[in-house]
Amino acid sequence: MSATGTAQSGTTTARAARRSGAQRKLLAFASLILLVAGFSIASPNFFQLSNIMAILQAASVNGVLAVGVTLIIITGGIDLSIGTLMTFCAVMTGVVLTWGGMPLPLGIAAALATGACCGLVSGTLVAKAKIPPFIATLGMMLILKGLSLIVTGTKPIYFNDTPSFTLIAQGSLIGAVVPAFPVPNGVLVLFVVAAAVAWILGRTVLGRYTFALGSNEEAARLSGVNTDGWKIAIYALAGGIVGIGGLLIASRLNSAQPALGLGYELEAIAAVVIGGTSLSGGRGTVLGTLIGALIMAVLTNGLRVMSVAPEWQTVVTGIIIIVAVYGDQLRRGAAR
Amino acid sequence: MSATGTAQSGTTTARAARRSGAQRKLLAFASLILLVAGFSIASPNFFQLSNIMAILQAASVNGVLAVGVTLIIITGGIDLSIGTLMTFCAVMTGVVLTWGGMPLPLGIAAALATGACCGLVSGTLVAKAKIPPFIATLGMMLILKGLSLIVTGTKPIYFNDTPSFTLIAQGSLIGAVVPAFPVPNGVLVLFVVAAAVAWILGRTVLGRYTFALGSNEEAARLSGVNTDGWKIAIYALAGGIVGIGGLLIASRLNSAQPALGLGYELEAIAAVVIGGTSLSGGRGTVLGTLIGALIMAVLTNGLRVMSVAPEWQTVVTGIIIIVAVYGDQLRRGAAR
Amino acid sequence: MSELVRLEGIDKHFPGVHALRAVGFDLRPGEVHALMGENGAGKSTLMKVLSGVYQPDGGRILIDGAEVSLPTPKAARDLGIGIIHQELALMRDLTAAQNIWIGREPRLSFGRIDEARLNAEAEAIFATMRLGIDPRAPVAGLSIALQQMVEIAKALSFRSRVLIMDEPTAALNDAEIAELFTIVRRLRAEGVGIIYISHKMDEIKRVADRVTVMRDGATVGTVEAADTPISRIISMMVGRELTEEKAAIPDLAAAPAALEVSHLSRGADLRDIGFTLRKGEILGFAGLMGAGRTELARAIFGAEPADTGEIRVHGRPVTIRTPRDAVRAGIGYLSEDRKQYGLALGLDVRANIAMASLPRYADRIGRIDEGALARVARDYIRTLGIRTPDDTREVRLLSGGNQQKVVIAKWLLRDCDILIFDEPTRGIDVGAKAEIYRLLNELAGLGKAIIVISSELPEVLRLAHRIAVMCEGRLTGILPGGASQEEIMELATEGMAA
Amino acid sequence: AQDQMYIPLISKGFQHQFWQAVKAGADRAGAELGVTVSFEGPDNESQVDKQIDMLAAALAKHPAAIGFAALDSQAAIPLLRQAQEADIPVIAFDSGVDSDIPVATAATDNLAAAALAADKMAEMIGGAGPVAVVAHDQTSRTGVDRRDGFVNRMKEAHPDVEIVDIEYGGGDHLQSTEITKAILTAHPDIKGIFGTNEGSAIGVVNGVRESGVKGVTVIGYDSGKAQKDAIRDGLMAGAITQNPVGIGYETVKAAVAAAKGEPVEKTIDTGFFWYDKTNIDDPEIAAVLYD
Ligand SMILES: Nc1ncnc2c1ncn2[C@@H]1O[C@H](COP(=O)(O)OP(=O)(O)OP(=O)(O)O)[C@@H](O)[C@H]1O
Ligand SMILES: Nc1ncnc2c1ncn2[C@@H]1O[C@H](COP(=O)(O)OP(=O)(O)OP(=O)(O)O)[C@@H](O)[C@H]1O
Ligand SMILES: [Mg+2]
Ligand SMILES: [Mg+2]
Repeated sequence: MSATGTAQSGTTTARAARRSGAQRKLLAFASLILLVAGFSIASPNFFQLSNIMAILQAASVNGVLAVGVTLIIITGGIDLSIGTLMTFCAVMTGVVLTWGGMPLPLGIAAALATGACCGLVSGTLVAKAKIPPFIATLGMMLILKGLSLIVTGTKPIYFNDTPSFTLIAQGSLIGAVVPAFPVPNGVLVLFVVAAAVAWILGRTVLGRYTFALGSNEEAARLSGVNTDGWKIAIYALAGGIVGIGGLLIASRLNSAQPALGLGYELEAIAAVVIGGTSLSGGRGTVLGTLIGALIMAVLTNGLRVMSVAPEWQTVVTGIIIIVAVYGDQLRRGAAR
Repeated sequence: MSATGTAQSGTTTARAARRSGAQRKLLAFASLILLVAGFSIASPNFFQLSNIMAILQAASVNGVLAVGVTLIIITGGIDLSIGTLMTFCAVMTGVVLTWGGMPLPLGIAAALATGACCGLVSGTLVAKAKIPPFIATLGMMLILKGLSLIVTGTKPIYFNDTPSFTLIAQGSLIGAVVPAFPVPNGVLVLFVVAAAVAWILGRTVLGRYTFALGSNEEAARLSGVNTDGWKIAIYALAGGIVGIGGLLIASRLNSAQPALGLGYELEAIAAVVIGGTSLSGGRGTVLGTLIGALIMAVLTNGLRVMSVAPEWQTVVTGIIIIVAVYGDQLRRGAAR
Repeated sequence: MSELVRLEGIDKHFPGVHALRAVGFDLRPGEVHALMGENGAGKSTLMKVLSGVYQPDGGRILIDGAEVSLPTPKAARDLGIGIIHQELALMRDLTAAQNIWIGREPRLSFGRIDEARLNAEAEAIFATMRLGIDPRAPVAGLSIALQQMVEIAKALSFRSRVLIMDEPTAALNDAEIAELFTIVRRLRAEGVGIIYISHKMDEIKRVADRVTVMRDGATVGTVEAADTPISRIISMMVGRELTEEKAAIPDLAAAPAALEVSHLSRGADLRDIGFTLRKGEILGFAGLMGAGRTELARAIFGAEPADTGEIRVHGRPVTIRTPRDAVRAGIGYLSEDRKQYGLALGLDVRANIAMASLPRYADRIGRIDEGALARVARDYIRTLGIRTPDDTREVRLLSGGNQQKVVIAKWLLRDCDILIFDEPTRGIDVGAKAEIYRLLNELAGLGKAIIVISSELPEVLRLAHRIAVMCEGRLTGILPGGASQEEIMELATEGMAA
Repeated sequence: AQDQMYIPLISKGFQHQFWQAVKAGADRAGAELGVTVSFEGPDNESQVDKQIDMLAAALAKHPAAIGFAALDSQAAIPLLRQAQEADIPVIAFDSGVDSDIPVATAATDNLAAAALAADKMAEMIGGAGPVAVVAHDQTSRTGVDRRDGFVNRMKEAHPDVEIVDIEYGGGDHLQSTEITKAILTAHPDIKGIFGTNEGSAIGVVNGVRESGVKGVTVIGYDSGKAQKDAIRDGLMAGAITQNPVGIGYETVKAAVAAAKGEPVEKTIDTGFFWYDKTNIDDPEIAAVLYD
């Protein structure tokens, strides 16, 4: 009898848990919809295909960075170097394509490899040298910032010799098929990356260990998990994803701008946290991060389209970030 | 019998812990000395009274901010708004002194009150609305950044009508007494603030609860501590200290520069962590933070005095931050 | 007789769990009222309601006959209700004295704390408990047992009229338990009402006046401790009769060695330890607290590798520098502190059970076969009787005993040849304890080699085929399973500076 | 309000005095010509992509014309092309765009302006000695042009003047102050320092004053109250000023003309001026100074 009782309550709980989880995501999504609706009413120019595409395009780089750093944040870490790493990856692509005159795939590989290697270094500093992630990646942020300037001699590298390079972010595969829906490739890349990372997190050993590290690293280690190794792998994977971000921004700007990148890390982390991932690790979703990045992009674009004075844009952005997370918090409290 | 055994091991541990703590601080101090020695050998211009004063002066603003944020970090929180809050406090001083034509003490009070009020808001968002500190203060950072621009109409406010204002940071009380030792007042302020906060942390109830919150907030709450109230108080206190930082920078620049401040938060947090305070809360010292701020100031100044190329300065700074914390980590590992 | 506390019809729901169903309870001054029940029966939840941590969904709380509401822990404390929580609620970075007086620091002017008085008063409390803890020692550096003692000291410092003790002895050894009972009896004599929760059945007879038994969130009944046999209380708890007897000790002289440890040393913690564990054997480890049994286990398992020494598994020498090496060599380790070292509390039951065996349920590209995992997880939930709605519930929401079973399931799934169980029944109810004993015997019967570290001598005596005794980091002797308590204690204190 | 012609200006920044002066000029032209003007720019001059996003948002508003101060002209080409296709005339301001899309450019020749600063510096330090540059940015167009204009001119025309240090303070007053003090420590014999924008120049003045060194010739760039005060007090020998108000004004004027289909001049040189103690109050100079 107690068994059936348990079973029954079991299903209810599971269902309730699933419902509250789904609800939460739905409600985060609702914040997004609310913002879009608000701006659409406030300005006739907002809800237009071209502007929506501009928003998605604007979200793509930050979104990719945010998805990458989501992995690290779930392990309980943080990565402040993603902004300057993105730039460094773009620079290395420039070196390979423009200076080296190599074919496009090698340039793409250069960005990914650079990202993964730098991630590997950060990961090793964190996992092996036991340097707190904040400091390890703050150091990497400065090192990579300097390296980008050193490698380029402080001048942008342009991709004029590789005309197809701009297609990575700016072309539209979808638009070629469905002309009414000219989704830029950058957006496509964002969604593909997000889907892949969501799959990794949800279905693979790496994903499971990502959560385990964030939840209780010592317990994972004492279960025979090679925690250091997996952590390094996660940082490297995140670095590779940042490399994709580097490709996107370089493609959008048709150049590798060596001084770019500082400040992008905070924006990406903000997207992650708005998306409901906890900075203390152990929990988080890619879908949430995606919504977080979209909320930020919609906000920025909408305020601009409404011609709000720039200083007020900043204030309103600050308020909405707080309110969005507060809403999420309320829901959680209620769910608890 | 078991009791005596326990007692022994108890005392030994405590003594060992105390010893290793002192050692650690000594060794962090050693890093500093090492840096100073290195630069002194590398450049004859480095170890001169005027340059040492310049370094101390350079450390003063960042040091004060770092001391303030140390409090928050010990509670397990973080404050990203300190840079722009510093600016906002400077602006409010300008409003009171220059626009309002009020006497100096009121201007000083304005900075402190502004800082404390904003800290109060951040603290309330964190404690009552349960918004993660990272997000609450990220929002505040943006809001305050915007407000400074709005209040000033993006123009600096100068303190030409209050000539004594520059004395806050630039005068030298000590120099007036001991001319051979012209320590700028800004440095004096830093040391006074540090001493006061060290006293608060070590001797008062507020300090005790700062550690308690960072160590186990739930336990403190279950023990009947008004955790929310104290947390708000701590953020307000930290805000007030940031207000002092605002006074210092305004005094040094003889103006409130509304666009300044972004990026100062990371530098201050870096100083705190280099000083051995853990970002996960519960432990930390003001002395460590002071040493951390000095390490950063020595590093920046030394590399410049050595005329290292600016992009390499960045790289070297990154490396040294990592190495300094790695050294600290090794020592801790050894102590453990 | 006047009543100190009366609870009527207390109801409490958690999402998906009806934790308390119209529970009634009463406490008189000057009595020790034991609250018994299986893991997850709702004991801690009821006590949290009484101490203002949880708000009940229904029911009344009466103190001295007057109905009260307890919106905060402080409100409860102001009414004279003190509690020692089951889960340690200490601030690890503060010192023992600071923990005791947190929230009530003796103050001087300007918000200064009178640190000298604070330490002196803490020392005085420790003295009455006959403990030599340095009040200035950071709690993080104390063993779990000493931390528990600090919790008890803290509760005593309130001079409460009602003192709730939620499994205070789970981490204590016999000497300390005796010490605690002296304190309990003294408080009882002073008229304090004590609610006492424990899974150690013998303690009922030693201190309790009355016993209330809970099952599935409801009260089964209240009986006088003096005239109720333990077996009756057990059957009230588990709803059936438990018959348990020691399994016969098999003759393993001819069995091949599974684990051979020789000349294992690490600093002053472990000194030249050597023993052999045979296939199918249960080797018990006894010793006083701090004897180094946990250190030994952690050294063998690679959690903190030894400095010198040799370990052979199935006759082959192995190098174990990390837990991964140990797991690969077929060694599993269930730690004594499940929260810190055993569980990822934020993850669900299934993920925790799978933690040590994940690669086995993944294909070449690392994709996890969730279906298969769910099946085995449910298997273990059933066979170990883990009380959880399903395998996707976060482990932190389970009761302590059920959490322990999840850790056991993790190592069972991993299917190690050598299992080291450090305090496997800490915080586990009698029914589950019996199941775990049965399980260990079964595993031994299947040819697994098992080490059981336990601070409860009866447990060691009941389970072990041989008993290794440690003292101050040395292995002072190995006794046959039928050894007497006196023999063990003699080895456990051998050579100690008395 | 929708009936009024709408012209957004995407600049390189908005928080700095210089950009506020450009904005003031643009607003004045807007008021005179009866058009709505908006003014926006990223936080710093490295945020090329933020500026692109701003341009995209501006295009979404279907403006009559756009004013654009490109941080990197090549990076903006696709959007500029989009503007061209939508028949939105683009006016480049502050610095040029390497493309024939902009119908007009209203800009300062930063290279020439910085060269003038070099000439003045050489003259004041007697044609020889070590000097340093505290620049505001290592990569942005304005930072690079002002640095290179100064450095190259020194090399070509004043070979005895040695540039011993170039540092970058991000236009941050405090950082530039610390940098200056470090430069003075490293090179106690320094004769002069050039600060390449308002923040840098003020930082240099502060640094020199705080270290109590005498006889260092400070030359600044741009205007602002503190800079004017420093020149009056003799702490700064003089500075280059552009005509930001004129840049803003001319940009909007050209934009309106282009939107109406009227012909516009391809390049509008808004000029730059040297000012020091002697001419700071001349009406011609006072008109281009701002604070
Ligand atoms: N915060 C909570 N949220 C959800 N469920 C909870 C919570 N706390 C307890 N429960 C559930 O309530 C039930 C009663 O738990 P409780 O901790 O009171 O058991 P217990 O009798 O103290 O067990 P043990 O002897 O193992 O400590 C369990 O099923 C547990 O999973
Ligand atoms: N009070 C204490 N303070 C600090 N360290 C302690 C204390 N008590 C024990 N230790 C450390 O733990 C070591 C042995 O403890 P360990 O936990 O291994 O013993 P055990 O026999 O497993 O006892 P337990 O019953 O507590 O598990 C000691 O050598 C010592 O280093
Ligand atoms: Mg319990
Ligand atoms: Mg032990």
